[in-house]
Amino acid sequence: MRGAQGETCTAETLAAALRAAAAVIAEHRVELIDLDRAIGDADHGENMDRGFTAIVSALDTATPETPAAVAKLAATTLISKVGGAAGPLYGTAFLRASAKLGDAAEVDGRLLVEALRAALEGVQARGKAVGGDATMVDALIPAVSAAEEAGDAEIATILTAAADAADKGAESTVDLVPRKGRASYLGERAKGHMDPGARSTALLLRAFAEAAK
Amino acid sequence: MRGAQGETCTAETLAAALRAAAAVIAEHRVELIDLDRAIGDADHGENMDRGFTAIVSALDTATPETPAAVAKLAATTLISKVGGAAGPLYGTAFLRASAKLGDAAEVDGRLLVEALRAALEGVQARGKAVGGDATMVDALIPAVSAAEEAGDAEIATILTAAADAADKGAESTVDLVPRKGRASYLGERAKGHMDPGARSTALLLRAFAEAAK
Amino acid sequence: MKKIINDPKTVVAESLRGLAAAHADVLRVEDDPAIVVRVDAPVAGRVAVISGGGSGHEPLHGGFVGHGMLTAAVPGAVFTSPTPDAVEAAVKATTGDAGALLIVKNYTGDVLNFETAAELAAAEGLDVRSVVIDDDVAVKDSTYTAGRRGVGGTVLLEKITGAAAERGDSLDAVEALARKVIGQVRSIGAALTAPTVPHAAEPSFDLAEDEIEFGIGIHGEPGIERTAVVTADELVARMVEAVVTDLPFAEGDKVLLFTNSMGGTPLVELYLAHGIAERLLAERGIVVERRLVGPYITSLEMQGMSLTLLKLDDELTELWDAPVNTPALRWGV
Amino acid sequence: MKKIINDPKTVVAESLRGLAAAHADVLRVEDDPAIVVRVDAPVAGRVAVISGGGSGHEPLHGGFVGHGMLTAAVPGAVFTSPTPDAVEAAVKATTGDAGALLIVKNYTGDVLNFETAAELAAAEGLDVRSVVIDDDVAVKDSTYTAGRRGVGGTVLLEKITGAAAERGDSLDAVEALARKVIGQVRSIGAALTAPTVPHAAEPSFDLAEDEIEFGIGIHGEPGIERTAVVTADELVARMVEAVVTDLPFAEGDKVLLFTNSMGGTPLVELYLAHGIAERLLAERGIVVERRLVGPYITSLEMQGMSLTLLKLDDELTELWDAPVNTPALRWGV
Ligand SMILES: Nc1ncnc2c1ncn2[C@@H]1O[C@H](COP(=O)(O)OP(=O)(O)O)[C@@H](O)[C@H]1O
Ligand SMILES: Nc1ncnc2c1ncn2[C@@H]1O[C@H](COP(=O)(O)OP(=O)(O)O)[C@@H](O)[C@H]1O
Ligand SMILES: [Mg+2]
Ligand SMILES: [Mg+2]
Ligand SMILES: [Mg+2]
Ligand SMILES: [Mg+2]
Repeated sequence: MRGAQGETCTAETLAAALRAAAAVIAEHRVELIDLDRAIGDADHGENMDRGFTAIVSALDTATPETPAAVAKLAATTLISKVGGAAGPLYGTAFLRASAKLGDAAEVDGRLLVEALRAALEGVQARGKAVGGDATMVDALIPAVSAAEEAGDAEIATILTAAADAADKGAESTVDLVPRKGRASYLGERAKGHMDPGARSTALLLRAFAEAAK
Repeated sequence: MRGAQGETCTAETLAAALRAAAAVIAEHRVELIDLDRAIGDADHGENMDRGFTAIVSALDTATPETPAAVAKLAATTLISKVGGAAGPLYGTAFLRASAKLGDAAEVDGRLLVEALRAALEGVQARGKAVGGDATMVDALIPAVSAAEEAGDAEIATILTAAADAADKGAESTVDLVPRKGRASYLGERAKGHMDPGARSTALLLRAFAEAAK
Repeated sequence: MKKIINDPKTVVAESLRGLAAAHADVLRVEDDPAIVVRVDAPVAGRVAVISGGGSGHEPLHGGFVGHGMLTAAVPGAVFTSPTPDAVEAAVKATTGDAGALLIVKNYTGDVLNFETAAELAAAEGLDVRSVVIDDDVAVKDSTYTAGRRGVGGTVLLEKITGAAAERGDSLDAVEALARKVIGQVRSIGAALTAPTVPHAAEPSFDLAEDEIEFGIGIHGEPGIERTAVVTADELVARMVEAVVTDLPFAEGDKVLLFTNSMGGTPLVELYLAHGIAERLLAERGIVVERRLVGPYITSLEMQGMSLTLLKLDDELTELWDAPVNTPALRWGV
Repeated sequence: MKKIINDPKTVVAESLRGLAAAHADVLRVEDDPAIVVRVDAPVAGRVAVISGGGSGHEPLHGGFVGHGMLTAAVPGAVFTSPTPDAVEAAVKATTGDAGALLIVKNYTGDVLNFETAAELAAAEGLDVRSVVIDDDVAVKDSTYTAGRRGVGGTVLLEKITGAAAERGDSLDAVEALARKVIGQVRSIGAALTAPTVPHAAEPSFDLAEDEIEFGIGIHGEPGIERTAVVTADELVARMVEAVVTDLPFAEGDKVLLFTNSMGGTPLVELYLAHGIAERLLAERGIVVERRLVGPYITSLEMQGMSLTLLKLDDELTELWDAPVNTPALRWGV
């Protein structure tokens, strides 16, 4: 997400980051399906792949002019193409982030961190999950905290810190007894499995971090 | 089927032979199911076992006084308890044999051979199968011929000759392309498999032969 | 193979108990020998339409007992045709002066057992006729063989003759109608998996993950050909070709298209296949005027499907549309 | 796992084409977003009853569209709830002044997507209410969790609310009725095998030949407990116990008993299980007044069954008996 000056993110760099994320999701499609098969309904990889493939198509035909407009395009595409739990939750995340970005043509690290915080709040507002429920929220909470701690750093640094924390957060879901989403039906039996949405959150943040380098 | 004099068959010895046959069929139930599974509908062993178990029950409660009456009890039991192709065909075999036996209290070798011939004719009249169609008829035809050739011998000798020939006849069905029964639907694909009804005919004749020793 | 049963030997009897409990308004089950009979049978002045065969093909036949379809059904053991005394009991329970038509699927066992029953009933002075349905184009017909199997066409035959009997047609008329239907109905089946009969430990045949059986029957017999898995488009095209060219069905023909699940095929796949068949028939100029889609003649849990085409005319269409009230087919009432 | 499909990505769209072709007298399918709509919708002066969810549960929901039941169904991808714009399209296609009731099965995805759709529709001035059904007793309810799943009770809810809408009840009345049904319906499921979603290479869970999953949902999620294979008597007894004690249902209660196949279970087994359930309920003095037996809410080719009990009163019985004309449920018309 390196901007012209290497320190901000533009509509173009955000779009490029989303394309990179789509490639990563496609690559991990089967892994996400397998994670969801173990404790859910075996569709998370398919859902995410359908959504991000649709984002790429949308970016091929539209050229949103601000980072907020790019995020909004991602949001509406996810909401209208994904379905399931992941569609509305990730859709809301991008929608809230977009709102936070306003009409800035370039987004600096500080605004980016605020947008990440807004995304997390959106997911929690819609899904009512708190930390420890074994959902994507368990990847997002530490990611946003780490991003906030990274503070005024370069965007790549901020996102790398977030991705690292998200990885650990996703890892932490392995030992949890899920209380939200499909895995909650399994109770204790879900222990020992990573939450697929936490994993996809970590994958997305890593893709964004790599794109920003 | 050794009679009092060791050379004729009575109601009692025929009943004993049927009980022995029931034990043999029960023992080979799974084998017959497996043969039928390969080229048919996987029920021949179950059908035969149900039928012969019912014959044993019938013999437990009734005491038919002539060999013909015993054969008739077997016939009606098979017809009313087995169903499928095997029920009417074996039922007819015993019915025709019973008719041939008349009201004789003791059956000698010569009459037994005539009864076997009548049984074969009954099966062919009902099922319209000829030799080479890959059915029980391919065990029965050589068995009856061998019995006829054994002529005036002891009953055990006659039946052993018939059983030996039936074994070979059953074996011969392995290389045939079936034209009757369920296996005919498979055409060439049925080659390489023994016909389950031919096998059960050979088993029955062997059980009778052993009982007569 | 796991099953929801207590004991392989009591599966049919126990299942009939559930059928009777579920549909007491339409049918009753009599025991020993077990038969399924229309609740209001015998129906005075009406031909009794009776069918039966091995169990494991449900809803065939018991699920088709009721107003406007079968008067009685005779369930044998799983995949084993019923015995003559059971068929005779069904005839006696339902047959009056109007007589009875026995619908027999062409299998050696069914033909022999129903034949004997018909003789027994005739000896008691009842007017009983039999028709043998053999609509499966997978098997090449010949006088030297057991001939074609009776499969999907049986469902349509039972509905149409049942409707004729219900409106009061004579036995002669119902029999003639049955022969007409048999003359213009054709089917073909394909399997993705094999069924497992309750008394057997293993599936009736083994199919690899990339194989299907083409031209199967309804008893777990292997088909006429084992081929690689193909797309739904290819599979249905092959099935349509086999059925259409057999009768043959010609451009302009009006037909009933029956897309049947062998039991274990999800409805989402069955409708997908049905849609393809509709398109292919339209391309050939064959006009689908009526359709039936669902699991109506099955082979336990077998995954797969069959296609049946019946050439329609005004009479057959009217009889197909006539009211029917059975557990498995119900309309117009 | 073999399937009769062309491409996992087009399964639902192609299947809907077959559904539309097979039942053009009852429903129509609109594309992009895909929805299934009663052929005569919008019906003036009648509340629209709309449901939907992931595909793979057929006949639910598309097979219940028609006179006296659903006004529209919104099919998502296999096991994936539909998106808000598809739900909104269904609302717009069917909803007039009388308003619409959305029947939502309690899954996070369904709740979120339908919620958004309801907001969008309300913003357009339409009177849209939602009810969430959560009848699965396998999941212990709690405000801190996703809560109970919506399963078999959904079928009964759709029939009863559809009948109320058909007779002209107001949206307030239909909504209140829906809440009443939800309050007195309970279900439990068990699986012998797992389904395989078309886009996945493997079954959703692995079960050994001697294991079953107790307390499963309809999406191939594992159940609450893996146990050894038991007899049908034991399995059904456990299921009846779980359902009866939850509400609880008491001696003298009149109920509708719904014995449902998860898709791949042969009817001969399902009726056997139904017979056992009837007997066990009779032993408890619970009076089975109505029953439904068959594959009505499935999980692709999964073998297994669910039991649903709905406490009846005169109003519910009358609405259950009211005429219905859909692909999968039809009587009285
Ligand atoms: N209430 C919730 N709050 C936050 N995240 C949730 C919630 N429910 C589910 N999720 C996330 O959604 C993921 C599942 O997404 P997906 O499989 O696409 O949808 P579905 O569960 O509808 O099949 C879970 O792994 C979890 O991370
Ligand atoms: N037309 C026939 N003539 C003689 N024997 C026959 C004929 N048809 C079938 N059979 C015999 O019956 C056997 C099958 O019996 P069984 O499996 O009990 O009945 P079904 O074929 O009805 O399942 C075959 O193996 C064959 O030997
Ligand atoms: Mg999922
Ligand atoms: Mg057999
Ligand atoms: Mg058989
Ligand atoms: Mg899902």
